[in-house]
Amino acid sequence: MANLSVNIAGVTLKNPVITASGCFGFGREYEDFYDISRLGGISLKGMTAKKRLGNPPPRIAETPAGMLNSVGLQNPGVDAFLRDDLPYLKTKDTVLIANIAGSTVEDYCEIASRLADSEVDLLELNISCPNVKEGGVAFGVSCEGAAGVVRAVKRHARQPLLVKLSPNVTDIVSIAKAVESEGANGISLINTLLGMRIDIERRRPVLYNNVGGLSGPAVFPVAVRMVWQVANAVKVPVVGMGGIASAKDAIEMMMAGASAVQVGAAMFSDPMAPVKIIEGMESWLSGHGIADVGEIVGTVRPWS
Amino acid sequence: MANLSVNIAGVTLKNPVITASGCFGFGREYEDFYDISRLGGISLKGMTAKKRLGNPPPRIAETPAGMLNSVGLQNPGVDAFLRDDLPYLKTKDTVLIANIAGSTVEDYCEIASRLADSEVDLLELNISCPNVKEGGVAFGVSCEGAAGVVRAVKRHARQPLLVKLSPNVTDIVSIAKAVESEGANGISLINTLLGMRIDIERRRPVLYNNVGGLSGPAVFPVAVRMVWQVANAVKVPVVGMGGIASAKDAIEMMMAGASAVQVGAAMFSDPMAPVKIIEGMESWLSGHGIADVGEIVGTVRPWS
Amino acid sequence: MICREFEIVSRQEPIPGVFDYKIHCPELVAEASPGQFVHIRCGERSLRRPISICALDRGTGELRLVFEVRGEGTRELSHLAAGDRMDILGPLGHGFELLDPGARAVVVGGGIGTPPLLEVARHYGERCQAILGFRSVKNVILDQDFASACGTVVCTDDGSWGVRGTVLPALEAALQGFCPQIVYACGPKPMLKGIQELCARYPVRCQLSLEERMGCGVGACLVCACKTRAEDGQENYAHVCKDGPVFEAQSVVFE
Amino acid sequence: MICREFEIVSRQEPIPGVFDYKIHCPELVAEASPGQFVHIRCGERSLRRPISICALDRGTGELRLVFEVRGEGTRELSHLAAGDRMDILGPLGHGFELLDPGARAVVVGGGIGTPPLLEVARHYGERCQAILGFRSVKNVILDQDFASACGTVVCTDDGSWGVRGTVLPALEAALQGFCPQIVYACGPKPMLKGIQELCARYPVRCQLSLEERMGCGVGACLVCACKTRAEDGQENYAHVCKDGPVFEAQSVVFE
Ligand SMILES: Cc1cc2nc3c(=O)[nH]c(=O)nc-3n(C[C@H](O)[C@H](O)[C@H](O)COP(=O)(O)OP(=O)(O)OC[C@H]3O[C@@H](n4cnc5c(N)ncnc54)[C@H](O)[C@@H]3O)c2cc1C
Ligand SMILES: Cc1cc2nc3c(=O)[nH]c(=O)nc-3n(C[C@H](O)[C@H](O)[C@H](O)COP(=O)(O)OP(=O)(O)OC[C@H]3O[C@@H](n4cnc5c(N)ncnc54)[C@H](O)[C@@H]3O)c2cc1C
Ligand SMILES: Cc1cc2nc3c(=O)[nH]c(=O)nc-3n(C[C@H](O)[C@H](O)[C@H](O)COP(=O)(O)O)c2cc1C
Ligand SMILES: Cc1cc2nc3c(=O)[nH]c(=O)nc-3n(C[C@H](O)[C@H](O)[C@H](O)COP(=O)(O)O)c2cc1C
Ligand code: FES
Ligand code: FES
Repeated sequence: MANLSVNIAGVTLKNPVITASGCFGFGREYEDFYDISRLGGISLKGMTAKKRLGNPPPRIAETPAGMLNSVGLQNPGVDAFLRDDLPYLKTKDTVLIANIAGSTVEDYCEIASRLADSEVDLLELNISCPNVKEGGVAFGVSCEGAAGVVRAVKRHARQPLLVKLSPNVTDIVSIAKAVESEGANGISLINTLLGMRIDIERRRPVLYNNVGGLSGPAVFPVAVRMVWQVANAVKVPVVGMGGIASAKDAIEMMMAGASAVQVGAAMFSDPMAPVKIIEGMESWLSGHGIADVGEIVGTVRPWS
Repeated sequence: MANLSVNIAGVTLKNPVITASGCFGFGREYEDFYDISRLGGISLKGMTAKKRLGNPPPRIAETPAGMLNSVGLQNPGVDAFLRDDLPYLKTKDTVLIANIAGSTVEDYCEIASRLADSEVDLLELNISCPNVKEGGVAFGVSCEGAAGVVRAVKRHARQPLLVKLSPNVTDIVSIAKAVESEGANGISLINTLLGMRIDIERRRPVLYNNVGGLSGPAVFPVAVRMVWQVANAVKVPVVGMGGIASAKDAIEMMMAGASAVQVGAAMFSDPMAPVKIIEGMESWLSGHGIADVGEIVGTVRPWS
Repeated sequence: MICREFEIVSRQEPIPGVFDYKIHCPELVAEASPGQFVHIRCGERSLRRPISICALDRGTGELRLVFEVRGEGTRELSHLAAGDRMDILGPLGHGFELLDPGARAVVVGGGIGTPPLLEVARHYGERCQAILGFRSVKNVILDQDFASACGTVVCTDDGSWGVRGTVLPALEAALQGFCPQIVYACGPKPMLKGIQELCARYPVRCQLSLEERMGCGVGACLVCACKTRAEDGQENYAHVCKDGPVFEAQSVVFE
Repeated sequence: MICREFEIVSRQEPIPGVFDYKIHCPELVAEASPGQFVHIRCGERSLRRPISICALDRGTGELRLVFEVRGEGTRELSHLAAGDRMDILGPLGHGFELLDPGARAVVVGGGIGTPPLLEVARHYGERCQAILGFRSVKNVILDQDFASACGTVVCTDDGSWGVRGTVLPALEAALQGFCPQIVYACGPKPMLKGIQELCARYPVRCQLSLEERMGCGVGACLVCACKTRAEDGQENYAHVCKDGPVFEAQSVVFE
């Protein structure tokens, strides 16, 4: 049996497979399918300081090998999470990552403070949500914006801080470096690419929000490229995601430089996807005589 | 029979379907399949002032609903084109679009000058090729870079100038506006998204160039979104491309705001794709009682 | 909740473009109740397709699904033949609340919204009245099934079959004459809105089965939002896959 | 050049993971010549898969293809059964140049590189010698077909069948003893490089069939680049799909 455990910013995960934020709620929905303690970690639904209703429906559209969503951070707010969901989640043996979002720097700081005394293991700063009008991705598309929010949040956060980057940028590397230099303990990427679909019979965007975030296998090559670029430019660990649907995809992402991976849209077609990926990685590693999953991280050798 | 003809920057195309640059060579290869005079236009393989060898192979990788390429602008140079290919192409009744690329602003100007007296109908300034080390996309990712090369080329160009934008940017709209204000007569988008695939058995990038340009249906939602954003922000016509594989895709792109479309990767799985798209558009329009394809351009009504 | 491939026992096309499948899935049938739905994988497509449970045969372990081809996914599903396997996730959501069978009920189905009501009609039997609305005679489905379960009125917009007009006049007549304790409805939004308004004027409970585009189908992704209003007037987005697809009519906000 | 679906006449799996198909496509067979290839659509995958023409039966109009499952696309293709249809684009590229059948030829095939050489062997018949190399006895394919066409030597790396070792010693012996006018080879790059070097030392012409990842298959996208050197020493990227897959050995630059 290969060792699958990995360490991200000082936190040990029993395996590198994390369910992606927004695709796994607060964990309850999938417990009928498998024991969620088998997961390396759970990145929880994006939370804001106050409850948010999210965007009007339709909020989802199918695309070739992918999907668009425009949920817009619907969530009960951090206090309801602490009261209603965290106690349940703490009965599970898996790493909990609180994905936090806000409209202002103060919002982000407030949530980080509220979570400081809680039992979540890691924070994931979502500066890349394309589906909200204020804040969100606005912080994630410039080095100054990203650095500013990280600097402020670091003062309030007790847990190690992952920063989740938007792929809708010209230069992902400089943003990654900017947040690293402000003390980010890890970088997760990619959030969704901004896309649009139109219902040609109605001549209306499929999504009520007109545009939404593209995820699923379609974006996988973009995600691998960005993880590779960022992992080669920063020293902190990188959590890779975007289109991972199989153990081989997860291994590819780790060879590109990710120390752990997140799985999102793949769960919609197969609820068992995370478990199959964990098992598939185990057997691939064993089959290749690799004792520790850490040995493959960042091992792709560029041609030139 | 619906009228399919469209006008792009003063040039009339018999229908809005153009084969995309780099995917149709200089036209000879597909004449065994159909009469290429049926095409609205041909965007020719990217040309440089001097012959270019391109990148070492492998130059292509398959991805979910898409592909990566890293050809790197292999081409015989503008003089060989004028001598060996243009005379043949002029025997065809279709609009010829010269896609031009360079490493320096001077390169671009030189090609534009060489083509000024030729019988090509339109120029398409490729400031978005992700597969060359110098120039190419470097001009396409900043407003200043893009504006600078357009300004210079406009002084040498006799034909109307389309500018082909890179999707690998934070703000496509401001780049579109920048090139419009320097006199671009139209905007074509999107070029390919930068991506990567890794052969996990060899632990090597599949492409010798490590990274390459993503195209095909996977990128369609990103392309529709960018076309919609740009078409709403500029007055010049937009030529839309990226993942178009069916008549419905072409119609969706036109409703998003494109006055014409280009078809690339779809031809690799079906050489007849452009003809099927032309025929499919005709019958969709007729079936919907629409007399002129121009009536659908930009007609998507946003929800909010 | 189960997610796996099950064998298709039979496939029919009662009217062009509408397909009627029976699938052998005893475990799923054992868990399921009327008004719930299943989420079906369509080949390599990224999203499953939600389809209501039309009938449950606890004896044979067969699930019946009736769906219309609307787009590419349902077209692909409709190519499956008897003997093929269908990848099904379910049963999902909250179904209809069935009162004591002694109560009187009206079910109102519009078009392809009729299937989920069949088991409800069977539950109440003679104490149920079914009102089924279709565009035209060539769109009529399941009328025989309903007729053999309960009193059934068919309405068509063009009068080519049964009563001419929408289901609303027939429902109003039933509310006045048949005096049901409860109305169950499924169909297009404008119809459901009409039923909601109509029932609000009578002392009758009303449950609506709603549709919304879905991702996960289990309540984890929050895409299938539907606006609801609590008793205190507060608006919220509930989720069709988990809180629904069946909602109390007065809690639904049609936008 | 043709692009359409043709019916599969038969499917065999001579050794595990290698598939041998016959497809009825008279128009394509009429146009095709040995060493050319076809480009096959694999379901919804974005890229076709290039496969060499193994045999052409002008009488029955049947095309024979022999391929190994390497990845997902060839796996999908291998699921096609007799009676199914295969979407084929072809014939493509430049095949082998066949000399007057009076000439003597040697064909050298390595592993899954042997299929395109079968028609060449048949062209020369007894005046041909085939040298086929495989890893081990369990990888041997087409040896019977070659043996019934021409003199055939099989080599295996582990000596489990035929001569132990690579094809190179057998080729050298043939160059010295059999004195062919021309050598044709297809197989893995290291083997082709060895043959190129060996033949350069003898007064013999040599044609190599190369592989490269492909997009369009017709010369339009320029992805299938292969470095070549002209007589004046100038290097260039030629394209396997259009300028090849068969190249004169001395023009190929192995990198
Ligand atoms: C709870 C529930 C029960 C349903 N029961 C039935 C039933 O019993 N019989 C039946 O014929 N139809 C039913 N529908 C509607 C059915 O799900 C859609 O017609 C179907 O998803 C359309 O898929 P498509 O591939 O044909 O369309 P496409 O347009 O190709 O689908 C694209 C995407 O939009 C979604 N979508 C499109 N239309 C709808 C819709 N009306 N509702 C929800 N999602 C949609 C698809 O699921 C898919 O994700 C039900 C819907 C829901 C939510
Ligand atoms: C001209 C030519 C003739 C060929 N003839 C034969 C034959 O007769 N029998 C046979 O078994 N194989 C042949 N091959 C090799 C065959 O094309 C590959 O094994 C096949 O494409 C692999 O596809 P896959 O889906 O199994 O692999 P994947 O790894 O899933 O393929 C991914 C992509 O890489 C390409 N690719 C992967 N390996 C190769 C390769 N070696 N050559 C070219 N493209 C590759 C695929 O075509 C596809 O585009 C030939 C190749 C060429 C270029
Ligand atoms: C329905 C949906 C909701 C999402 N919500 C969030 C969110 O709240 N916070 C966040 O950081 N990312 C969110 N994401 C992005 C995912 O976490 C992930 O970055 C992205 O989907 C790419 O991974 P995938 O291709 O595996 O889905 C959401 C994605 C989807 C599909
Ligand atoms: C093999 C290949 C070569 C290309 N070469 C060029 C080029 O020379 N110049 C250019 O502007 N775009 C080039 N492109 C980009 C296409 O013209 C087009 O913008 C892109 O592929 C998106 O369209 P598609 O999804 O229909 O392929 C190339 C694309 C491919 C796949
Ligand atoms: S579909 Fe995911 S919450 Fe309803
Ligand atoms: S595959 Fe397109 S040029 Fe060879």
